[in-house]
Amino acid sequence: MTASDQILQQHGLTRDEYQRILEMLGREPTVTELGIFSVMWSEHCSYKSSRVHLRKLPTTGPRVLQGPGENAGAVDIGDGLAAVFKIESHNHPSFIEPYQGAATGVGGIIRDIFTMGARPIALLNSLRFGPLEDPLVRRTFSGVVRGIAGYGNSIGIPTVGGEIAFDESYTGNPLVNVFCLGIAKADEIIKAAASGAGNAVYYVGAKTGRDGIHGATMASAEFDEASAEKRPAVQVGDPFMEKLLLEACLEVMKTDTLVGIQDMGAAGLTCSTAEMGSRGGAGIAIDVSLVPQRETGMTPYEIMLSESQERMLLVVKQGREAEVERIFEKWDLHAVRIGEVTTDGRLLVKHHGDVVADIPARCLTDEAPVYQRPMAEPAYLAEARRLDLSSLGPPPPPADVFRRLLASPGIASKRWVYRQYDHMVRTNTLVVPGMGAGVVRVKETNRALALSTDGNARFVYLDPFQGAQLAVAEAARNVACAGGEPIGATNCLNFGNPERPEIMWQFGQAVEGISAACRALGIPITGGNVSLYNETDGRGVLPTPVLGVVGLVEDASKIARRAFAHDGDTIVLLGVGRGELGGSEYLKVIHGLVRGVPPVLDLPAEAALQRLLVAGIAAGLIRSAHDCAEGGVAVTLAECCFDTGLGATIDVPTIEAAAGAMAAVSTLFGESASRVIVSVEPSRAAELVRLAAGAGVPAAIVGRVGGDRIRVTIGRETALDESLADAERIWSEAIGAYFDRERAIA
Amino acid sequence: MRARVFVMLKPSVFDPQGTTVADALHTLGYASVTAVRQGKYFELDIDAKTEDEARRIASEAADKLLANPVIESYRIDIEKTEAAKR
Amino acid sequence: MRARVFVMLKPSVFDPQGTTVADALHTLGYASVTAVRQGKYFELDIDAKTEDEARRIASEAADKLLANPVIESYRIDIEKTEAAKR
Amino acid sequence: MKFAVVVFPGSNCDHDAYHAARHVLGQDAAFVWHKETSLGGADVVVLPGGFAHGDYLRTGAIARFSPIMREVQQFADRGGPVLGICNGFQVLLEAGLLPGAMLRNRSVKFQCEHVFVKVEQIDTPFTNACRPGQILRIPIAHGEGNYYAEPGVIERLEKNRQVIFRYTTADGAMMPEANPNGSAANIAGICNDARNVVGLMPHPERACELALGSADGYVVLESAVKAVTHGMFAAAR
Ligand SMILES: Nc1ncnc2c1ncn2[C@@H]1O[C@H](COP(=O)(O)OP(=O)(O)O)[C@@H](O)[C@H]1O
Ligand SMILES: [Mg+2]
Repeated sequence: MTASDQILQQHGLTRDEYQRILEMLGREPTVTELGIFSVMWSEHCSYKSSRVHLRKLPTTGPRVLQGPGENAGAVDIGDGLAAVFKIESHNHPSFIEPYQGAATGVGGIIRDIFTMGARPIALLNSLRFGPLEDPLVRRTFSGVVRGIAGYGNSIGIPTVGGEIAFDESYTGNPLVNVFCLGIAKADEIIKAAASGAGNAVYYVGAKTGRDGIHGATMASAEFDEASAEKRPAVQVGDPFMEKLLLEACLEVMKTDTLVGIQDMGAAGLTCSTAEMGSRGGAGIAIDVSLVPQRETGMTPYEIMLSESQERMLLVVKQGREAEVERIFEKWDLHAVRIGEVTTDGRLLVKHHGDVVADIPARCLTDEAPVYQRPMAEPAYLAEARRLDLSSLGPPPPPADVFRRLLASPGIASKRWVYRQYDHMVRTNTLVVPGMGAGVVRVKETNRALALSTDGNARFVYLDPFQGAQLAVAEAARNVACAGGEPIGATNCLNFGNPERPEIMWQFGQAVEGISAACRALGIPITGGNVSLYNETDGRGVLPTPVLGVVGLVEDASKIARRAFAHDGDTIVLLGVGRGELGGSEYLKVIHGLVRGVPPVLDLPAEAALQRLLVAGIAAGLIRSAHDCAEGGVAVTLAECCFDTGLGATIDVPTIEAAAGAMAAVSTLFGESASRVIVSVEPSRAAELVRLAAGAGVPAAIVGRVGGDRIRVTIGRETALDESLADAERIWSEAIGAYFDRERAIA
Repeated sequence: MRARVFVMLKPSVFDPQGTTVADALHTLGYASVTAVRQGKYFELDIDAKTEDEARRIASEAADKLLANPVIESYRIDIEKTEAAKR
Repeated sequence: MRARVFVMLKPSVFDPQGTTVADALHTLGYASVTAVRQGKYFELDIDAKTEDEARRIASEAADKLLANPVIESYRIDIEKTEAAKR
Repeated sequence: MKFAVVVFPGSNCDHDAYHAARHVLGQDAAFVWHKETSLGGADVVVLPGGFAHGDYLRTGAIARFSPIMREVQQFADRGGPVLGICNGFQVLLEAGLLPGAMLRNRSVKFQCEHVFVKVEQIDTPFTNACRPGQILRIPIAHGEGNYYAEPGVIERLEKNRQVIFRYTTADGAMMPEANPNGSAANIAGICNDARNVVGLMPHPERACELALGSADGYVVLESAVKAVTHGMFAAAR
């Protein structure tokens, strides 16, 4: 077929890309082939804009068992076990159909994990929405939360943490990033590669329907009015089917019958066949008429491109087919043989015996286009980075600021959300959501894993390099606050349209920032996901890299939580405040501004801080730990008091740089990095301070736990003196209050 | 007046619930039930003067709240007298 | 043949979902919707010769599976022609 | 003694019940697949939590037709101790081994959180190790735990002392605020006439180790061990 401009546009292919297809094939592609190229060369599958940048990420380390390139990364956690984890976005589908979009996002990442032979044991999610004042946003928000809950709860994997932030830029383009972690035997990790000519290729799971056709190309195009037409590209999740698939696949994997296995995610059968073939250096020949179909009259094009959920592709060793089929039958699943592995390196697709596509698999994967997109510093930057605090007028009284920050949805308790998630199923959850990084024990060992996802997009907006570094530092610090040594990370990069040089610049800078921070902190990146074209009507979201960090706790009985543990404990502040307000929650909530430069980050100091936390918690010295993030030291102190009934009093030094009218608010609410509030038994406070001094970490005894008020003095002068009960009420009720009068519909 | 609103997944959209119910019916021996689709059913009591007004309100409710047009379609029946029955 | 089965909570049983929908509709400004009840709706495609046979199968299915008699009641409509429409 | 943990397609607390029985209580435990027709000589049967058959249609509605349920019924008829936890409770209701039904939570949301329940009766195989009136802090995790039965049935349950667990405040007050889901009479768990079949919505198996935030649920499974080893329900096998 000779493709018209219109056809190419519908397939998201440029004329140049089409030209390359012609050269690769040496002929015109068939319709099915055009469809296959279109999804495999989409941004979503090919990473054509991001690949050159992602190569810079540090991906190796002594613990890395599997870096980027497979369905998920894996790190060694001792005892012969591996932690297998990854984060993935499902942004666009979640806007169109919040419940199903989020639910299938959860389903997709879970498949990535068990595809590796790992049993999934924990989920986290990072969410971004517009302001909750907007009824449409509320509907999206509650739908997404219900969707995550609906899928995760049903399949029985606990959601143990996450984070949520709000900004106008996400109103028409929410972000739904889901992280999943599983445990596998280190030497039994299964790869998604096809090999061994003559081995059978099996299809198992849900039947194929017309759903999600062009889902992958949709995820690679901006939203506009016309995208309403693409709407049927929404898939419905079936967590029950996935639970059966999960159990059946893990059972099959215990036998040594498999050569390789891959889930059918974006671009469905096309992607799984092309990638498995290409990874194994083999070819795959299938007949799509053998694929179980839910609808009648489906064309090969539709079958190859369908994104129906809950489907897997397996390559089975010759002679072991019956064994595999029997296990699936037990779970009421019917594994169907649809083809076999070949030696010619080609993806050969037949339909009732007729060849409908015949493409060298590498053309679809390794040889897909790669772009070095132009980059240019955005015009907004110079202006946005200028922050003249004196121009803001006199700040409101600290008590008012404090209350407004506690009620700000970004800071307020997320209990309304995580109460809907089963966070305890599997009886591994040692630290539940709301108490810091999620911590799950690894049964049959003494170890536990601390997990956190973080990313402050305002910082990235104001300085993508620095902001991305801060995201790495925060996620790792959260894990360290629980007692986990950061040993691996995954990332989800949510950005706007890469064809705009300024977006590409943000992207490039952010990747550099992640690389620099990960190198300095010794945390390898083992995988991740890129979501581009996050914009609506030409307006991009805040550049939002989300980092997911895995921390190893050697002794599961030695962990720390956010909340103070004992009345009378001594409060120690680790790190130093510089009164930095650039990009802060304070500026956003009180002045409606996203401005200034993000906080300074001293990476060696950050690394020392994290080592101190891990050592101090392992030694049983640190009894609670909570890092200072949004809302600064005042909000962090309050969060340490919540859920305990214990108030606290601390005294912090005046920050010289922040003199003048803003002195108090910058000291209380400034968001300087690398600070943690910890509590210790009074008799051991000196020991901690000594340990900190030895580690080169600034540490000051600032106060004590007790009473029923939250009190902060600055240089002995009272700056804040609030009732704990009132503060806690404001903080706990803020998000629910948006929904009290309109409970969601099931 | 009572509006009865049926919300169904569009025919092309996968219905895991209906499929599971069909499987269960087959296991119970009802092989003659060849397909099942499951939807939602709402009865709205509406304080409206005319049938048209009731229908207008019901379809606004369906558009805004009861159905998601991306994956679902709906149908509305108005029963003038039904309301009294209960 | 197609059987349409409506399953509703019995009038004496409190319906949390319907109440929630009613609340939400009031928030959206639909004060004239005085009450909402939410139920389930099934479309069963049945391979049956007669309407009676279809009805018998559908009501067996409802008795055994589709409705829980402790809390729910059901109603069945048979549409002879509907099946062809799809 | 031996626990049988029944596994329906979609059960997801099966491993938790198994872990608690085997690794925390140190008893023998085995999974029994729902298509099996024997309970394998178990002394106690646990129907675990989860989403059997996806909870599509109604919770527990499809699971009750599983082949193993005939065995469970017979085991119960012989007086064997049967515990339904959460989804397992819902299955017992649908199967008619216990009276009543579950409605959606009053909040219309799934709720996962610790609640307090009061042990109302200790003459069952799952509460005999409790103190009368003992308050347990145990998690719930369900979207449909709003227990309903007709007023006459509730009356009979009360009269026969079949309400075994009730949602209360931390100090045992039966207040509406302590009721997480709208259950009639704050009911969190009940037993059958013969008192050997118990169903409850909270998850005792998730609260058997202090590291998980509470060990208050231990006593429920411990009761089963006591009941069996003291021959209280020996007739079952
Ligand atoms: N989407 C979510 N899913 C689950 N848990 C969440 C979610 N959002 C926030 N939480 C929990 O709420 C707590 C506070 O979140 P956040 O303010 O980001 O924490 P931190 O200050 O430790 O980074 C954390 O324990 C987190 O796990
Ligand atoms: Mg955070």
